Formats: sequence, C-alpha cells, structure tokens
Amino acid sequence: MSSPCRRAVSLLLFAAFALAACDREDREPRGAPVGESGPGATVQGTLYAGEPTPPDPRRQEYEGNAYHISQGKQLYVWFNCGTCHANGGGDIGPPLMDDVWIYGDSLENIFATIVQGRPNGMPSFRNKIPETQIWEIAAYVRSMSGQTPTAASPGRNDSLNAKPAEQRTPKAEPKNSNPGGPGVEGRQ
Amino acid sequence: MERSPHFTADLAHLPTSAHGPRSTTWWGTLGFILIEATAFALAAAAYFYLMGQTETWPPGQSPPDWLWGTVQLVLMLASLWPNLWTDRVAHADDLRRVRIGLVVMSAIGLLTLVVRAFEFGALNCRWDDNAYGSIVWVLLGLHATHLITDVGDTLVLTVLMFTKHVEPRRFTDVTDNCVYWNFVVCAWVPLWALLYVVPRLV
Amino acid sequence: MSARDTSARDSARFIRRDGPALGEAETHARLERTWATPPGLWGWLSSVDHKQVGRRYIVTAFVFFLLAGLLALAMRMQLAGPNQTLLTPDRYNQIFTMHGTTMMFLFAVPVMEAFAIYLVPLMVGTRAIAFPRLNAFSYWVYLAGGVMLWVAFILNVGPDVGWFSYVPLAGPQFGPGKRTDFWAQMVTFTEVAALAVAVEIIVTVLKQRAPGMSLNRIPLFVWGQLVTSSMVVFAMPAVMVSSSMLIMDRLIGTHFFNPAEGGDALLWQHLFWFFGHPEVYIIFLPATGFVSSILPVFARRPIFGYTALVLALFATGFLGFGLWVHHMFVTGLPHLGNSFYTAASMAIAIPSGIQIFCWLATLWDGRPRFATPLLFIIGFIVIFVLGGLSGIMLASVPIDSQVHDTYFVVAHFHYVLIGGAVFPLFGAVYYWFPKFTGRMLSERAGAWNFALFFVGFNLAFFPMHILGLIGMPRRIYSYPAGLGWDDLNLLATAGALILAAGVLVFLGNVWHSLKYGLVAGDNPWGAGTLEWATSSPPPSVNFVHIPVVTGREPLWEEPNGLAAVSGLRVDQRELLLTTVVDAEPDVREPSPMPSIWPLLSAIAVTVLFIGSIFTPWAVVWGSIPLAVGLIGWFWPKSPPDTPEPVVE
Amino acid sequence: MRARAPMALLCIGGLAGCERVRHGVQSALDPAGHQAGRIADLWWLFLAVLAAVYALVLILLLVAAFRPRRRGRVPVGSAFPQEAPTERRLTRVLVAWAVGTTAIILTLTGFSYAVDRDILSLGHRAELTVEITAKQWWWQVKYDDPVPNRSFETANEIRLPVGVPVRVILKAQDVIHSFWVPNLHGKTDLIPGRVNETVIVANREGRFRGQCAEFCGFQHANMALDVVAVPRAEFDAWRESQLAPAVAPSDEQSQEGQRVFLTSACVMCHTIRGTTAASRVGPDLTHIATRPSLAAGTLPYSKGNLAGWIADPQRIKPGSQMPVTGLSADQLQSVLAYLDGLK
Repeated sequence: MSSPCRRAVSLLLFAAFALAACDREDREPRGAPVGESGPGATVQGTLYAGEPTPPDPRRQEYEGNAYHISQGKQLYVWFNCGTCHANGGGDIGPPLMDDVWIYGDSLENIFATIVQGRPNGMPSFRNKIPETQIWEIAAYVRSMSGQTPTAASPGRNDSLNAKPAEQRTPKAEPKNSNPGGPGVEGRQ
Repeated sequence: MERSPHFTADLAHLPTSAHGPRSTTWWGTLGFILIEATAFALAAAAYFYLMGQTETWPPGQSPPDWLWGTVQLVLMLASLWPNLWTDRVAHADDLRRVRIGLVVMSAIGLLTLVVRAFEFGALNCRWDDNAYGSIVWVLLGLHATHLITDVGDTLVLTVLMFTKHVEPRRFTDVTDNCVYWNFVVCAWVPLWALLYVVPRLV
Repeated sequence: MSARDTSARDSARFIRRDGPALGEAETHARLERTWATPPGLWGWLSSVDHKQVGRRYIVTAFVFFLLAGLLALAMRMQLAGPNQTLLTPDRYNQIFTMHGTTMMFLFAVPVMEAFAIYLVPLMVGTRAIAFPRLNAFSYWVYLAGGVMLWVAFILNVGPDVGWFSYVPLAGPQFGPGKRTDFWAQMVTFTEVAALAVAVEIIVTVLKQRAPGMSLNRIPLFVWGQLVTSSMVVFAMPAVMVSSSMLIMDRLIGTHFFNPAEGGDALLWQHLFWFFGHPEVYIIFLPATGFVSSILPVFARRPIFGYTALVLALFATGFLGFGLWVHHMFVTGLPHLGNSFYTAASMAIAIPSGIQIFCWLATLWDGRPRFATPLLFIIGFIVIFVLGGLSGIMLASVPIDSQVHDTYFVVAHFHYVLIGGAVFPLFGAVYYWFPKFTGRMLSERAGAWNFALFFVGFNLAFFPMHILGLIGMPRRIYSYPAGLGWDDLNLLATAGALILAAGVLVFLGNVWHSLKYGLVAGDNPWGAGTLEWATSSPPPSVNFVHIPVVTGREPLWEEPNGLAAVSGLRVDQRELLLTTVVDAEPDVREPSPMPSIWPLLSAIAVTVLFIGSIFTPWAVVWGSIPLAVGLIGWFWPKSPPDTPEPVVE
Repeated sequence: MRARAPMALLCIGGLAGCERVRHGVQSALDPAGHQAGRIADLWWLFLAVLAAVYALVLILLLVAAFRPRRRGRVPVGSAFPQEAPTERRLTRVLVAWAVGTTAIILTLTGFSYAVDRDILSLGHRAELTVEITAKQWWWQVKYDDPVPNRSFETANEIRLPVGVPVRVILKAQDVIHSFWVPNLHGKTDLIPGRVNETVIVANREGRFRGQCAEFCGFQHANMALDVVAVPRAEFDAWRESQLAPAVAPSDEQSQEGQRVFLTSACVMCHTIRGTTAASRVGPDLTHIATRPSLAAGTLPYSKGNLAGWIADPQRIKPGSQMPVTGLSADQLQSVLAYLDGLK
C-alpha cells in the first residue's frame, strides 16, 4: 500500500549514504592481518618517509574509519603520546593539530614515523605496539588536524574539555609536507 | 441505507466559525502549548538537576549580564498590552484595528529577535564550556525557536490580512496567534529568572 | 419526463444542504463528490482522508513488526545453543537494538495511533479527524523516520547501544561514528508524528462527537485513546529533550552527560525513563480499549463497570508518571526514595486489577460466542495477568536487584507487551477487518493463528523467567555452556519458531480474505457502537447523515435506525462541532481539502533532520524549505469558499 | 480447553527450571550469602502469593467462559437483558476485589521494605574493603588496606573469607557496568563519575560466578568474574601470596619469556610487580597463574587456553582491547612458560 513511496524514499536515502557509510562505519576489531609486512615494511626500511611507494593495502581499512580512529584516540591516551605532544598542541614534541607535516602527512608516513622513530626524541615503537594499533594511532593523528571526514572523526571525550573535539577541528591544509625529511624549514 | 432517516434537528442556523474554545484550532493551539510547556519544564528540571551536581554555580563563569535579558523581559511584558488589544479587536472582527495590531506585533516580534541575538552574546559562557553552559544555551535556544516560529506566524497573518484572503476564519487565526504569543511571554518570565536570577542567588 | 420532475430537479440543484429536501441517493452522490479523494498517484500523495492515512499507518506499522520479528528470530537462532557464532557481537548488538527500537518506536506506539486515526472519528460519529493535513504530515514523517533507521541499519550504520541508548556508551567517546545519531534522529521523527496525532485525537474526541454523545456515553476505546493521547503530550517531550541533548553532546560538544564537566550519566536515565515508563501505558491503554470494545460484543452483554473502567484508565495514566525510577533501582539511588517508587509501582496493580475484574464479570454475566476476537481476548487475560504479577515482583527493590537486566525482565515485558498489547491488537484486526475492507477474515485460520500464537508465545517466553533467575543477563550475544541455560534457551527458540508460524498463518489469512473473504455487511458482529452504523468499508464522508446518539451502544438501543441531524453542507467539506461535555451542536466548521503540502513539508523536515546528523548548520539552511512548505500548507487557497447559502 | 493445554506447558517449563536452580554457580535461587538468601526467601513468598492470585484469576476466567447457562440463544446484536440485582451484586464483588488487591499489595510492600532494611544493615559489619573498577571488558580488583604497602591489585577475581562481610567500592572507567554475583547479592551499577558501594558475604565455601549486568558494548557477554569463598586462614595465606612481587623466572625458557615480555607489546599495557612492566592499561599479571579463569571469565585458566588467548585474542573475544601481538612461535612458548610460572 505505502510500499511505492517507501521504495522511493529508501532509494533517495541510499543515494545519500551509500557512498560513505559502509567502510566508514565498519567495525573490524581484528584490524588488518598481522605478521606479514606489506609495503609498510618498505617504508620502515628507510630513514626518510614517504619516498614514492605504492599506497599500503591496509590504508583504506583504517583511513577515515570511525571505529579505528576512536580506538586510536584511546591508545594515544593509554600509550601516553600526550607526554610529548600534549593534546595535539605540542610540547616537547611537535604539535600534531597544525598544518606542518615534517615527515609527510599520508597515513603511511605517520605509520612509518611511529614505527621507526625520528631524530630529536621520537622513539621507535617497532615491536612495542602491534601494527594494527599503530595504524589506528596514525589514523587518529590525521584526524587531529581535520584530515579525516568529520563524520568519522571523534567527538568530545568524557573528560575535561581541553580543546574542541577532532570532528570540530577545521581542516588544516598540509603545507611543506616534506617527504624528503626535515630541510631548512624543518622544525621551528 | 436508502431509507431517509428521521431528522431530529436542522443545524443550518449554526455559525461556520467561532472564536476561542468553540473552535478546533484553539484546542489544537492549547495542545501544542502544553507539549512545549512540558519541554520547557523538563529542560528547567535538567537545569536544577545539573545545578545539584556541582558545588559552585555557575562553575567558573560569571552569570549572564543583566542588561539584554531584562530588556527582553520588559519588552515582552510590554508587548502583552498590544497583543491583548489585538486579540480583543479580532474577536470583534474589526479588520482595520486588527491590521494595526498585527503590524505592531510584527514589529515587536522582530525587535525581540534582535534583543535575543544580543542575549546570546551576553551569556558569558559557551555551550561547550561545561554542563552549565550547555543547559543555558539550550534553554535560551529553546525559547528562541518559539520566538522565531511565532514571529513568522504573525508576519504571515499580517500579509494575509492585507490581501484578499480576509475571511471570518482569519480572525480566529489571529486570536489563536495572540494566545500563543501570551504563552511565549509567560514562558519567558520563569526562564528569565532561571537564567539571570538563580545563578546570582546560589 | 414531465415538467414537474424537471422543475423539482432544478430546484433540487440549488440545495446545498443535506436534509429531507434532498433524496438519499442525491445526498450521497453530492457528498461523495465533495469528500472523495482525487484518483491517481497525485491524489494518493495528497490524501487527507483519515481512513486512508490510518490504513497506511496500520500497514506500515505491521511491516516494521514483521521486520523486527525477523530480527528476533535471528537472535533466538544465535542463542539457541551456547557459544554460537552465527552473528558477530557487532551485528548482534545492532540487531537487538533495532528490534527494541523498531518494536517500541515504529510498531507499538504507531499501530495504536493508527487504529485511533481510523476508528476514533467513526466511533464518535464525525466526518473527518481534526487537522487532517497535520495527520497526513505525521504519517509521512513517521514513514521517513522508520525508513531512515532501516536504511542506516542495512548500510551497517544501525544503532548498537540498545533501544534505551544509555550514555556514556551512546555518548561521543564510546559510540564512534553516526550509528547513535541515526537512533536519536529517528526518535525525533517518530515523536513529532506521535505528538501531532495525539493532539488530533484529543481535539476530535473533545469537539467532534456526534450530538448526544455526552462524556458518559463515549465508547471505552475512545476514552482509552483520549487518556493515551494526553499521556503522549506529557511523556514524549521528555525523550525529545533527552535525545536532543544526546545528539548535541555527540555533535557540538555540549557536556550534559560528561561528569568531568559537571554533567551526569544518570540525567539521561531520568529523562529517558520519565518517557520510557509512561510509554508502556501509552501502548497498553489503547489495547484495553480494544478489549472493552470487543468483549461486550462477543459476551453479548454491555460492558460491566463502565465508570470503574474509565476511572481505572485515568488512574493508570496518572500513576504511570510516578514510577520511572523503578528502572533505576540498581544505580545506587537513595533507598528511601526507592521504596516510595516500590509503593507507586505496586499501586498501579489496583486499577489494572479492577479492569481485569470488570472484563471477567462481563464475560461471566454474558452469553459468550467464541469467535476469534474473543479467543485473543481470553489469551490476553491469561498472558497479561501473568506479566502483571511478575511486574509486582520487579517493583520490589530487593527482588529487582537480582532480576533487573536479566532474562526475567525480558520475559516480564514480553508478557506485558505481547500479552497486553499484541494479543488485543490481533483480536482488534479480526474484529475490525470487515469494517476496514468489507470482507471477513477466515474464522478457521483465525483459530489456528490464535493457537500457534498462544502456544508459541508461552514456550518462547515462560522459560526466560527461569533463565533470568538462574543468572542469564540480557543483551548478551553468546553464553558459555555448563551454566544450565542451554536447553531452556533451545525451548525458547522452538517457541519463537511456533510464534512465527502463527504470524505466517495470520498473513496468509489476511492475503486470502482480502480476495475471497466472506462479504461483510455494515455490522457483521452485531456490535453497538457508531462505526458499525455506516457501510463497510465506510464511504469517504464516513456518515451520510450525522447520527444522533442516545446511549453507550446506540445500535443496540435503537434497533430500527439512528435518528440524524440535517443542515450540513453537501457542496463543501463541513464538520459538526459540539460542546465538550454534553455534545450539543455548536458550530459547522469547514474541513480542509486534499493537499500535497503536508508531504512537501514532511520532505523538508526529513532533509533538515537527516542533514543535522552530519552538520548542525542543517538546522539553519534546512529551516528555509520547511518554512516554505508550512506557508504553502497554511496559505488559503483562492478563490475563497463559495458563499454560505441562504437557509432553505 | 484452550486455556488449559498451555498451562500444562507452563508447568513443564517450570519443572524443567526447578531441577536446574538447585545448584548453580550463577543462580539467584541457590543463595550462598546472607542477602541473596533473604532475597530468595522474599521471592518465594511473592511467588506463593502471586501464584495463588493467578490461579484464582484463571479459575474465574474458566468459570466465566464455560459456566452452564440457561438455554435459548440471544439474537445477535441485541443487548443482554440486564437485571439490576446482578449489576449490584457484581459491583459489591468488585469493591471486595479492589480491597483485596490493595491488602495484598500493602502486605507485599511491607515484606519487601523489611527485607530491604535488613540487607542494608549488613554494611556496618564489613571488615574488608575491595575496590572494583570496571573497564571494557574486565574487572580491576584492588584490596585496600590501611597500611599502604599491604594493598594489592588483581583482576577478574575476588577471594573472600567465609562469613566475613566485605565492603565493595564500585567505580567505572569508561561506560556503565553492573556488578552482579547472584549467589551472594543483587546487582549494583558502576557508573563513570560516581562511586557506588555494596556489601557481599559468603555463608559457605565455594566458587561463584559474577557477570556484568549492564550492556557495555562489544564484549558485554564475556565480562565475568570469579568469586571464591574460602576459610579465613586460607584467605590470609592467599592474601600474603598476592602481596608478594612476581616470582623470578627460574629456568632458561622462562627467563627468555620475561625478556620477550618486557621488550614486546605486552609491556605497553600490563603490570608485573617486581619487573619494569608497570602499565595500568590492562590487568595486573603478577600472579596470573593462580587465577581460575582468563580474559574475564571467558576461558578456564590453563597453559593451553593462555596460549590460545595470547595467540589470537580477537578470535576468542572479538573487540576486546587485547591486540594480536604477532609474537613468533618460540617467543610465544617462552612467554607462556614465564607467565605460567607466575603463581
């Protein structure tokens, strides 16, 4: 009876969400298969991030996935990333919510930075943090400067309100995202 | 039932429109007023509940500045007089006076919206500061939506009253609109006390 | 043909009122022209006929009932044995959330309103519901909300935090993504629809009753709907306020439920249950109306204790707001307060007990005829009373502290809701189907339907009482072996399948009877209330003549036809308004013509609500098309109505 | 007839249950504690009274439906001739019925209130304090002691001396959970931003199972804990052993295991007292080998289950915070040897 127009409306709504929703809302707790080292490993080998490598196959599972990003946010707290980077504003370590990407702004770059560590204090977390979790942290780090769709970025935490949540952080267009590592403009 | 029934009365003489409780729209308006009053009451209850959760109120901030909220209060209470007048002349189906009343009420309505904008500026808190800020913004916003809808309604009625659509029923609409405005004003008095007085008492 | 007839017909042409002057056939034809919904898709989309809208509501609600039922079967399959992996925890959480949400928000409440939309105007003897365009609007909004939720679910964005969406689990930190936002907006959709219908029903009952239907002659079903609608008016705002707070916490960073910034998780529970408990009675009271309408017809005796039943309705409606805290007995609230809510919760057993007794007395003193509707009513008493009694156990703080959030509670509220609402609902379908469609449902299939339903239900849900007492919590996607839960769960799953078979029989019965069912007359059951005074299905004008009511069962008291009043216009849609208490004729008020604007406004609302899930600015730009829609809706159509004809 | 057949089924269902409730490690009807006992008694009382009421209603229903009636069928549609006396008699019965309902309600409320007071009174006699913090999806258990260095932490396990009331402080770190050990007491919620409290006491020795009773996400189903009631002496001994730091690995494999543990992902989340592992994200593993179960009651403790759990926690408990660490086979073996030695 009301089926014709139900079909109409549902088609309309499909059009609206179908694009984004599915991967963005997927909740695959296992994360990507472990053990084997995909192209991520080739990144790990080099000192300088992001030299032309094919995008990692695991990327699209983590990038812009609401669940993994929120897990990453939790791990960011649990693993005390804040002791150096604060809530993203930076302290001992560089700020993460600005538009400066010293070692590249791609998910693979950030992954490599966490895995390998970087000069001037960023330790290497290779074998310390499982790769699945590093991908999650990397995905979260991108959301801190609004690089991820707001529909996937985390909302506020149930804690003291330090800064507006990632979902409300305006996107900072990456500038001097330098795949060649720190040059003259390096770290101010 | 082809057989014509036995008719006990002929109602041709009944009027086709009536003011107040005799019309359905009046009861409809009353129903929605009850719904919105309940929403206001619950939001106010939430305000007191959150107040009970924290020892200092408002926490950290200073209470909203007196000026604009009080201006709003005075303005609204003052608007009751032209509003009730419009209601009376609408009951009398006096088109000329109703037009005057509606123009005046539209002007006052738009004015209250301007004042409301300043009120938000003078709250001394943001909605995302803490629970106090959140509930204060929601209370003021909730009332603002009522202002907007009623002002919109008034403007449309004003336009209608200057076009060919003037009918007996329009006057009923005007009276119902007046009833609704009374509600918006009555709702503001306790809200004003809640937003501006209570934080200074505790 | 002679000159006299022609002149008679000529003069007749100018008559624009019903009455002796105009022949029956002519009156009927002219009213049909005035009240009929235009044909075609456009007419279908712009219809404001309460019977059409009511039918759509009923069908849509039953579609959601079937969908949610399938989810229930999926859960029973997963729980049929220990450590099953049919469903992942993520899927299971979405499924039980969708089941509860759909059953409560998209089936139970709307289907009761749907019956009110269809039946109340007929039962009070008026030609249309109050605010017919608002009525059409409410249906479109309800449909959009339900479809949105289910599309989201299909796209794996279904809510997964329970139909109660407790924070912080549903909050911004622990509910990532958009899943809970869709839940919160679905609530907004359905509440807007429900509130609109509530207002229509209240006004229809208070102002549009047929002459002579004074308060003490209102049918009990109408009383039930009146009390229910009043409860909706005071209960639903609570969930709209709380779900708005939730979505604001999630989207714009407010702190209503953030303890670190002065918020509190229990604020959600207070607001939600202040709505959530009355909700149960909003579902149950209309069902009591079904019982009170059906029982006298099949006991062939006027209902016993009319006044007591009406008072019981009001008492329940009032007490229903006084016991939300019994959903929060284990949250560590002060015990003194809790014992007050114990008393209040138990007190509600008194009006319920009175209702049960009045129904039993009616049956006892009558000459029962065991047609399918009566079977479902008997099933209702057997099941609902058990659910009510386990409810008394839940009202006790110590007992509740053990069984709260276990399968005991699952059993309890399914006994109350399926027994208390769905059984009467099925009885009501069998009872009013002839009025809706003009055909009878098969009695034989009906008996099978009832038997499978009754046996399946008790097999499925009675074991859950025991499961809860021996420690099985709610909302678990799996359980280990060796806790003694295995075969009771298997039994429950078997029962669920039998129950499903009952539903299939029902569907088959409806489908078959629509085509081949016995043709029903105006009043196949020999009932006494006004909806049976018109043809089946009723004409678009409902009543060719506004009847005059002389008692509670007018058709029983006036065996040779009801008296009527004349003088309403036949060339325009006109309603008769009567006074609130005595239903004295008072005003002839016009009733609006069909319009597409309610649909357009509903679409605007849908865009606004769905948009605001993704950006708060949608509230701003979305309000512009909405404003356009509403202005178009209320803008008077020119030319203005034809002038009032002189009184013949 | 129609009403009777299902009743029979109900009874069968009932009996099937009764068999089972005699002894269950997670049953409210197999009380092993003072409160659970009082609540069970109250429940049986309610059941007796309400079952009688239910029976009465069913009998009335059957009589009303099937009582013999005077012959002569009533023409459909016409109202049944009402005699005023019947109406009056029924009204009198209705009043009696309402009064009866009220009386029953009041009595039951009275009993319920009395039991409630009695249960609360136990709080004053608590000798021991345990602080529980619920996390997604496990229980952090802290035994408090006025002497700071005599407090210690464990997880998913509570041991308590028989007959000694234990005060349990209830906190939540993330979402709302509910602490429920049916054999001992009813449940109490753990709510972020609030501190709740309950008291449990075991009247007899035994091992009981508790489970989270408030929906808390992915693994709500696998968030259980063991409550072990032992004689006082045994409890004190256990307590001393728990206070001690972890035993140093003796054989070579375990030493290797400790090295792996301290240099791999394990150390990011877990504490083992006496080593450098001191993260408080996951459960304290200092004496993991003494616990009855793994992963919050998901698996009974055994070296094999531990292996399975570490190798692929996401298969056993999808969505839990324990990640797949990707240890090599012999790394895994040595870690197992090490952990299994943590008695």
